[in-house]
Amino acid sequence: MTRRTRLFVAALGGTGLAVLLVAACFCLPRFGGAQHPYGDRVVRASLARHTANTIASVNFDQRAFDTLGEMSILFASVLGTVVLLRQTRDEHRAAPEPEQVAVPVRRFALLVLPVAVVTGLYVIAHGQLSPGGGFQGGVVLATALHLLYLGVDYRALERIRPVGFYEIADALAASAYLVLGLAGLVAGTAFLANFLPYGTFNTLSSGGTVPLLNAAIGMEVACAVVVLLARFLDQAVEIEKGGEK
Amino acid sequence: MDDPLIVVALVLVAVSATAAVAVRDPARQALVLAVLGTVLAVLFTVLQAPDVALSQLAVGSALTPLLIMLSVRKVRRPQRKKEADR
Amino acid sequence: MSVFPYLVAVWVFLVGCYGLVTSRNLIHAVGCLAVCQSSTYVLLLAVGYRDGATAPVFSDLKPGSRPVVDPVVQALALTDVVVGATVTAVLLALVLQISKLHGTVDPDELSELRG
Amino acid sequence: MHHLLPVLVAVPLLGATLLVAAGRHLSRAVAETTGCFVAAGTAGLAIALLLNSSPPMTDWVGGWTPRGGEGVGIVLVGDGPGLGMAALASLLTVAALAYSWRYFDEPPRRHAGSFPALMLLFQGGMCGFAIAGDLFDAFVFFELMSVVAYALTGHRVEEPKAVQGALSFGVLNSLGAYAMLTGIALLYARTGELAMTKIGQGLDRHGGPDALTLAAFALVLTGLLVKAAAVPFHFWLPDAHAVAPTPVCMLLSGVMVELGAYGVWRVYRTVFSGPGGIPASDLERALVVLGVLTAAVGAVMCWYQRHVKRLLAYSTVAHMGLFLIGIGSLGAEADDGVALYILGHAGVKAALFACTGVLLDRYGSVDEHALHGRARELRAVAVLYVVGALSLAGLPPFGTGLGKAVLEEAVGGPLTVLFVAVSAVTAGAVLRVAARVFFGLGSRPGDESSYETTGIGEEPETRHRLSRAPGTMTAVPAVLLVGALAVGAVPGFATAVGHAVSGAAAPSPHWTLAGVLLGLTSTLLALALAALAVTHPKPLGESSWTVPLRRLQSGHIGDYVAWLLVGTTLLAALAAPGILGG
Repeated sequence: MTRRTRLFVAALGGTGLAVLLVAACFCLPRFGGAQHPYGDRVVRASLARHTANTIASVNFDQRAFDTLGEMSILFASVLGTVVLLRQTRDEHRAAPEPEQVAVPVRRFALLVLPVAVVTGLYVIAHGQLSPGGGFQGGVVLATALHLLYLGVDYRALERIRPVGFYEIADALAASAYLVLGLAGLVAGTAFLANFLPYGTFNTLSSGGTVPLLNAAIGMEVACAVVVLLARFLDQAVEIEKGGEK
Repeated sequence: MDDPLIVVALVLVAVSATAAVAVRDPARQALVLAVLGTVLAVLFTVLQAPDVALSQLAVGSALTPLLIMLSVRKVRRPQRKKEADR
Repeated sequence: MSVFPYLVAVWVFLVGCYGLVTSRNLIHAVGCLAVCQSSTYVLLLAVGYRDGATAPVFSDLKPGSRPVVDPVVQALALTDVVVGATVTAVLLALVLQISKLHGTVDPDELSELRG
Repeated sequence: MHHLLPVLVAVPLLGATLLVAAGRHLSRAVAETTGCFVAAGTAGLAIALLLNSSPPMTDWVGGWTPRGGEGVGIVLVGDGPGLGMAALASLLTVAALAYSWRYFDEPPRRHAGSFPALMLLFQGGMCGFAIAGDLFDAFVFFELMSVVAYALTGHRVEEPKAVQGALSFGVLNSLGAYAMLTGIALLYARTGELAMTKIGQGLDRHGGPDALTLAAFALVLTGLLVKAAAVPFHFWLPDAHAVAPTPVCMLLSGVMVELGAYGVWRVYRTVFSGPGGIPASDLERALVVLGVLTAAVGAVMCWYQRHVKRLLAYSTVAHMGLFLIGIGSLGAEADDGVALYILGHAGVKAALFACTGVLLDRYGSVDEHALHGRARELRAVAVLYVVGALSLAGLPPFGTGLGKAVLEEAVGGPLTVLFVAVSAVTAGAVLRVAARVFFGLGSRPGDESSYETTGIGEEPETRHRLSRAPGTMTAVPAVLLVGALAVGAVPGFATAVGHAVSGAAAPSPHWTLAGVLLGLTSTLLALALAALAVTHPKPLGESSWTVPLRRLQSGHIGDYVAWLLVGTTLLAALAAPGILGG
């Protein structure tokens, strides 16, 4: 299709869809309404299991199976990226040139780095108590490591980042989630059941299996994001077209 | 709907989403997407969803734009080399 | 005014689709797909909002003292955010390979698959 | 027993994670064997659960069984159709892994386990989607199988076509999934529930359908129909299936696309079939119109392909049209027919892709014209190919024939002509390929058209061109064809399928005289079409009226997205009359 026909077809479909969706919006319940039956049940169930952050209870207890799927998507896409961005036969690696980093940038990066790492760990650890959790903390942790690239250079990053190690840790964390799920089954209740004591409300060990699953996710996400970024950095910085020199 | 903060955040989201589409250069789009991610995080905070806001901040305004920037760098690199050869 | 948040979500979705249709650069197209997806977060959280309510986190809130917004949609949106980032990563990896093999990222210049 | 339902998902996922964790230290043979065993174990579990699925099982994951009707967890449904699809997906995964046994090009360095691990993740995603009883959970596993499928389609990263096809696949399916999620959000807003049956009850409580119901219906179905490759959402399928590695094609065409149709069936039955949903006549109109379009477009495009894998891909599109018509007619008999047809089709189509893979690895081409007469020495493959083509036409007593016969009887009327025509044309095209490639019949066609995709210059998927096809590469299609035969020929199997799909009360599907005759008719028509095409290539060759249709398949992502928008609008427009009138 030419660009004009394409735009015409899209306008046709888009107008229809817009009419449909706007009409649907006017049938939706009022924004801010009080009708949330599932939400109310979830809050009650979360309090009954001594999990202060309801979102954590939904993600790692009540709807933990969704999180299993979500974690698998992350795992699969990291594996997929590793496969898709592999070094092909007609490519070679070129070591990047050492780069000069402006002193203020370096100081800033090296100052922020430990703070960011600690923040990431804190956010993971308090997942069942305060906003945050494995996903958020994991991403923060992984991106924090990459401040090294900004602050020092690519080779410094590579030294603390053996990608193979992170790949294995990623897979092990994902299997830990699954094994915890199966443990519920073995313990006689059900897959992904919360079979541990629920602990004291509002403490780090509350919520039964929630903190454990949360920790597994935190490790999985952190490692997965490190590997993901490593693959893209590899492509952007190291891999070049042409045979081995 | 009485909260003006929500209205402002929503308008900002709509504007930055439109900008993210209208900016045709992918490197600039990455920056606009980072802005969109931040604005969305603000919206989620005022909608009382701190968990989502936090992950949107980490993913939407850091990770995704970073991936796009790295892709742009990779895609543009051979071209730059060719120009240098000439 | 009570439908405004929903309309914003619709707008963001359609704008993203427009970007996909007219994009001249595949990296840009993947960015537009991310815009489309952000409409789903807005819609989900708008659906779960409750007037005058607070976040469903009870670490410093006495249970039952205040209404809380719907936690379910937040969990769904959280999942959605992660899914979106991973899909973006896989698609960008494919775009990188396209640019290597076809020497272009302009969809108008890709002509291998036709008919 | 119902506690084992989530294990069906957990086992392949655990297998995949362990394969990746140990991948650096495993030899390729060990990794591939492990993959096969895990997939086979899951298949065994799926079959064991299937045999116990009457009455249907439900499991609340994590032991969140609702008290007083108030559930907070995720429900999994283990009924005949769901577990049947899970079993089919698992069996095909085993077949694909066995086929790719030591066959693939060298795996990425130090990632010996990556291909089997991706296949296992794919299997886990498909099983999870098949047994999901919760709409959002279905979305999550739908995304899982999509993401893995994108990566698997682009697996051969040195092939320009492969990465382009995978990207179209990825963009279209992701957009469809976001549309589906928007629909789920609308349904959640209306009903405040996520379990499918609960959403259905919530819609009924609210009263008659309105614009919101219609929009949610159109959006959720958009996601599912993109996967099911219904016209006009189908453009990604030929692009992706033609370029994916052969074992992946077997899974994509054999079961993943069918899972989209299954999703339509499941979602309509549990969510939209009540008085607050979409009236049956509206669903029928929407699905039958889209189905007829899909079948016709698929069959025509299939006939004019010379790239053999693309040809097979369009034949899948055409058959998906027939399945959608069957699902749209909403009867126990039609459901049985569709189930049998899907089972038979999975075996046949996977076998045909497997045979084409042998051609690719031996001659480095999948182009009908370039391969003319070159594959004379592959006798066994030739026999398998012809048998596959005949059963695609619906030759009794193959499962495809039985499914087609039962379905034709259920829908009746002028649609029978379409069923016969579509199976004759698609099978005729495959027979034409067989006659030219394996037997060298007819004159060698020239290279006149330049617009279309040819199959020349494809890289073999093995390390070197094969001089002899390994035993597994011919044994797997043979076993698959025997399976397709068994579906229709083993006495009692069809009855069992009927019971599993629509309960013991419904009449069980069986061969009738009319069905046998219709099957023979389409087989004879297919043979006649193939013979005519080979002897007189001109009248059935390139003709001007198909050019606009072929230009639509442009490989341009923008075009495909534009058509997706049109498709959603069309779907809503087709389903609207009953809602606006009521």
